[in-house]
Amino acid sequence: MTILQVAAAGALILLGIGLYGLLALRNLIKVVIALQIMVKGVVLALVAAGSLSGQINLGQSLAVTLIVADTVVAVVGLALAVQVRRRFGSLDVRELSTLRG
Amino acid sequence: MLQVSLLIAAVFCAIQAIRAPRLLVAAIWLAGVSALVAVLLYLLGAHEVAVIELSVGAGLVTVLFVFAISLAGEETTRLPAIIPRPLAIGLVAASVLLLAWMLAPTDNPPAADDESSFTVVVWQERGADALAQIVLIFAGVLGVLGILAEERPVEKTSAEAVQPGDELPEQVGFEVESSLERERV
Amino acid sequence: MNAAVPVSLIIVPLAASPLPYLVGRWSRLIPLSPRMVALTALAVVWAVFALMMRDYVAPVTLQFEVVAFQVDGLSLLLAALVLALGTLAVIYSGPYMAGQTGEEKYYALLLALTGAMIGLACAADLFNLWVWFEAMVICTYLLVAFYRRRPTSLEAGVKYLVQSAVGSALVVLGIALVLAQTGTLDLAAIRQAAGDATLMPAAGALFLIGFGVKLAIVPLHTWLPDAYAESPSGISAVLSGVVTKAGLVALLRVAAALAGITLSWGMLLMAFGTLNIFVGNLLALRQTQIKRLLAYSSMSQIGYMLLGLGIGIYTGESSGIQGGLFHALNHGLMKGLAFFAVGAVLYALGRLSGGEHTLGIGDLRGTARRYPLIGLALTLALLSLGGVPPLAGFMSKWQIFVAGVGTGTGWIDALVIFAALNSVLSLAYYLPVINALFQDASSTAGQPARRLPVAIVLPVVLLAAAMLVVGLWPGALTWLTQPATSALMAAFGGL
Amino acid sequence: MFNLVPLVIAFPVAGVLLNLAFGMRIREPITGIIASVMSGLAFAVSVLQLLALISQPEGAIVSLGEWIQVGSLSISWSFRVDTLSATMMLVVTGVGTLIHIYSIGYMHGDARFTRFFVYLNLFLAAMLLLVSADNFLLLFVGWEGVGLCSYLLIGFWFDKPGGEGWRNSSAARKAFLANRVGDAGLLLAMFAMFWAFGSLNFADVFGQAEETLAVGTPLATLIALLLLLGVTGKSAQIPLFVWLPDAMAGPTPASALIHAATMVTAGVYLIARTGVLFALSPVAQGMVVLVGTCTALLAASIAVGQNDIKRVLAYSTISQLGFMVAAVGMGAYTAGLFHLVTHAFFKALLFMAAGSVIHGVAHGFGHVERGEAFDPQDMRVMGGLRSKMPVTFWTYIAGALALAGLPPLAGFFSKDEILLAAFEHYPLAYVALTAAAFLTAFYIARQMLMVFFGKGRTQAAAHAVESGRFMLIPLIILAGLSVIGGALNLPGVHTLGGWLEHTTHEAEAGAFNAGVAGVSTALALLGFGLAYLLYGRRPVGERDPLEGALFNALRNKWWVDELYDQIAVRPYNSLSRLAAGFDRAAIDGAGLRLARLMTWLGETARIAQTGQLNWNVAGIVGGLLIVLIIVVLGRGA
Repeated sequence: MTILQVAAAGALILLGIGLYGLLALRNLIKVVIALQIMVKGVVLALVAAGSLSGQINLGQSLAVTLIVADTVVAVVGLALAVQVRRRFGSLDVRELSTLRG
Repeated sequence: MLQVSLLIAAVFCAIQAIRAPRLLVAAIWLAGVSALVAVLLYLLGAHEVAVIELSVGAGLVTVLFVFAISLAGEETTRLPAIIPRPLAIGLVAASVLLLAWMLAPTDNPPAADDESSFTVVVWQERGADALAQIVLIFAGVLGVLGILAEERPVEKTSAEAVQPGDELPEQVGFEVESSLERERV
Repeated sequence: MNAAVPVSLIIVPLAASPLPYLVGRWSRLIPLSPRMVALTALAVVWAVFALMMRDYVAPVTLQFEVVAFQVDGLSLLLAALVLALGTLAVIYSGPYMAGQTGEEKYYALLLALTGAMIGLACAADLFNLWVWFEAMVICTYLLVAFYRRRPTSLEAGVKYLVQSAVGSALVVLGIALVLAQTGTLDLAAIRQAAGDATLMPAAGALFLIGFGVKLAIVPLHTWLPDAYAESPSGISAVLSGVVTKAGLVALLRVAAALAGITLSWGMLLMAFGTLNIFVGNLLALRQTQIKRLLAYSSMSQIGYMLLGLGIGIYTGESSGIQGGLFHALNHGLMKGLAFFAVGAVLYALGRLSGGEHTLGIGDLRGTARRYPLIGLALTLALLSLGGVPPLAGFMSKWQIFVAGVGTGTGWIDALVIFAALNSVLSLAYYLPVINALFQDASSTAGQPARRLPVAIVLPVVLLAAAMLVVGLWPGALTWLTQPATSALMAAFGGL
Repeated sequence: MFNLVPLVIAFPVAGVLLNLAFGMRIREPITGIIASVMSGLAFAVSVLQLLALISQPEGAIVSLGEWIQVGSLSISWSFRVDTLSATMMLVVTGVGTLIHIYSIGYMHGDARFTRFFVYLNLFLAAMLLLVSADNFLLLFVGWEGVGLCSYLLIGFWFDKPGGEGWRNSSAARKAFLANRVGDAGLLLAMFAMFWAFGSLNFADVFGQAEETLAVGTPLATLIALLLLLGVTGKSAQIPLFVWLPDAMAGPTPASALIHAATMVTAGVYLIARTGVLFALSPVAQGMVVLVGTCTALLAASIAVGQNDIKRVLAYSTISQLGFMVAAVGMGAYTAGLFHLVTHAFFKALLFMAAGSVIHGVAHGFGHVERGEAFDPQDMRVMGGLRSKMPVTFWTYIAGALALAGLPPLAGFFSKDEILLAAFEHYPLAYVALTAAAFLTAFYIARQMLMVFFGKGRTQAAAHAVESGRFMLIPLIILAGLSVIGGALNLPGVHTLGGWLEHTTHEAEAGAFNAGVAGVSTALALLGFGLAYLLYGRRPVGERDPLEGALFNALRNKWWVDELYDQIAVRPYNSLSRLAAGFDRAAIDGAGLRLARLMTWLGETARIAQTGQLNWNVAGIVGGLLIVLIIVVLGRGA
């Protein structure tokens, strides 16, 4: 396998694991972890795409932006988790389902 | 071979991060994923991003997780999944496999690398992205501050912000509630 | 056109966005109210916008190194809507948010949100488009969860954050595929290169789903009622009136770039549009909380926009596209008006002090009597949403239907008839609300009726007047929809 | 002169604005007077149009400018003055003005006096837009507008205590929804027309229809049937008539104006206006006649068994609308519109007189007793009002005789023209309509006898007082019109026919047929006599003599009763019951079932909205999967 194929496979697998985590996990902090895993896959895909098109530095540039954005999302998500823990006394996503229907 | 084993290791770490019952442990597995992905990135030729991924993804983010876990408290109980597991796995696997199948034809060799330098691309060619990124960071910082903010004391309820012809909202309830809040935390 | 003008349209609100925050933090040192600072900044932006409209003749492309910006009709349409609703929201929020902790952050983020959306409107580079999109989304996280002491508000914020994040990750994956395939990120260049692409259909699907989260396309819509119902009313108005439209514009831009591939955008949009119309109506049918009801009705209205745009893209006729865009503008007016008016009732009932509380339909009783203006405005907004002529909502739906019937294709006719029947169905949930408005028995006996400040009444009156004018003279908005339509037609290559 | 026609709409709109702007500050009668004056000015403008048309009968189209310009669709604010629209304008503004004046007295002391007049003026504006529009979209705007005003006015007393307010607002909703079903028909008809002819202007549509479509083309039938659906909603025909009886929950002047004289006739106007399209489809014309005839007969039979004074009139209105619809379906436009005009006179009169009765009885009730439940609209509590309310009585008699079709009152001439047209072309319809005419005479005589004759059956009736001047003057004027209204289109002269001919192009003017007239007059007299036998000779108690007849009079030597019971009453009663049951089970039932289905679907959809984050994300993944599958399939294809 070439490194590109490995990266593409890795991207999809990590994306899948992250998505599965979002479906299966009930702890809010772990939901944020699953999001992170998903985005790691996308970072790999971006860089691989840059490499494939012969513009590795372009790929890198995009990846940096993505990492920054994702970190910001993670931070806000964690802050929300902390508040949720304060208000609900639990991080369980199931508790967070008063709004329905 | 090295690449494949790196990939397998990253996937293993990711699965562990999902499976680990303790949050702290999960965060550390996540750092592992991040580090291994950084190595893969390096092998792809993305040296600068590898460094950033290592420092931000494996470093900063892990610190943030540890910080958040210490604030929110550790919950180790394993909660049964809400969605039946076969359904969840089926949905995800089907989507990913379909994507993979659509991606399959791409095995053309990488084009020759261009001559541009990383810094030039980031700071000059794609300067517009950097501008938007500043907004993004600014919004994120304000967001975290806003979400985590404690209530300010009563006398600072900004009399200047109250419009003429408008009554002062009750603040008493606030104060009691927020002091209770502090006790609980 | 001088390049400085469109650039400052983006830069000014962004550069000014820290000011309200700083002014608020240092209120001892600087005796200014954050809201006034934000309003001043917006006034400057308005001036720039007017300048730009004056000089606008044809689409302009600006190149910043490799990243392209394009000012065309679609950008102007979104920018106008953003500015209008953003400004009204800032005016409105003065009394509404008074005394809330974090007021200064609220205005700072609102300003940044405005700038980010205008940036999105002008972006002509795929990745740049996404960055603006992401910036816009992050700006709204705090705004949605603003009443963070209310558990439900936090809940809405969490769902909003996670679902948005998933959507945006999918979009970036799509971008990676496009980059791998074409080696470029410039939308125009992608369009040239997209000919015999193999990865493009997958990318198209990812874009549709990724931006579709913000658009609340049916299986992805689940965050929407929570976020709209739990955020402060000014923000509900902005979310529903503009942020969804920004998602729509982003989707249209990438769809246009990928127009050459086998994926039939027109059919997909029509299918999802019809689904949205129906499911949104069904979900709204049994709601008892007015803001939730309005949220679901937004879903169905988005469906009409998608239907119109889909018809236009499928047939290559301008009338469907124009109808869809016209409906987008109208929906901004109507839904903004509806949320502002409902917020005014909340304000009047004095329910804001501990953060916004839910408002049942029964709580609206007596509104028309105590606050005739608000009652009338809300009635007009709801009737217009329900498509009762000659209000604005009818005019744009009508254009969409006419465009559909004009195609003379059997199944499109069937879709149009279905959509028209749904328009009738929608009255089944709007009418009880109107009925409640005009009932006399006030559910809040003993509550002193609060006088509504001018800052709350003014946006309501302005929007209601605008809606009436548009209904009687739909040509009033042609200066926005016409260039936007031709921009889209050009982008789709006059399919 | 024709250029003034926009004013006819502008005046009522001005009234709305004036009363909205200053209604808070000025006192009770003033707002009503403003509204009445505006309505009167609109009438004056209509008269000017009439004068202008006399010298230039082909009329004119007045355009104020472009409204909508989308692709090939161009719609302008243009109004059409021709003999047809001018006739409608005169009726709407003329009767409307009288009802405005009446309302000043009727709504005296109501907490929402001003609002009532705002609604009335708004209604006038919408109705006038409907009749003067020169394209279907503008017509549709007016069509919806009158529906909205009707909704607002039916539910006007939504806050009455004791559940009544709730009933009122449900009646309003029912009316609005039934109307919306009809509106959907009209909307679809408009789509079909635009699709077929590429335009919505009357001139373009009718011109192209005549040129491009052959008689009996499916497209023409489809359009005509969709239009008919719209008509059944607005004009309360089978199967959508169920809303009109409930609509009586509104204030009586609103019932008189909207649910008797003007709005409900919009359907008749629509068929007359689109006569070209109907002429292209014999099937649709047959349907129209069938619907109209059945409605006329069914509603008349139901009216026999009602005890609420306004409900009798409501069913009577439905029945008379059936006459008109049947007439225009036969292509007898002049007859249909002639009956529309005379019906506007005498039915508005009957409603307003009924309002006066209700007013008087309620007043009498206020005088004597309090506490117990009392319905001032129930005819069983009335009786003997002849002497208490003389003016109301005499005007009522005029209206009732006109409705029954006794010569030489207005109703006689107009109804006979319809019967004549039926006699010549549709024998079955002729029989059914004649039967309906007989029933009409019977139920209106029953009503008169129960309300005005005999002795007062309650203290309230005994203490009833005559109404005030504002209410009586319009009654007297309308009574005069009901008596002499037939002069509009006297046999042999055919003023109205010649007048309308310029627009409807109806060639044939029916000759007077003494046989038809004689039969209907004889039957009307027979109906009166029968009613007198049953209700006039003895005081009417709690039990209706028709019911009593079932049990007591059967073995009586009075064979007329017996015969009547066997061949008439029982079938009537069961027919009425059947009709009511059919109404409830099939019509309401179908609507209800649809509503239940929707509700159930809504509830099911809500279950899918679990509010749980995991499921929400599952929705995203599921959506992605679906789109990917679509894309893959699309690529394969």
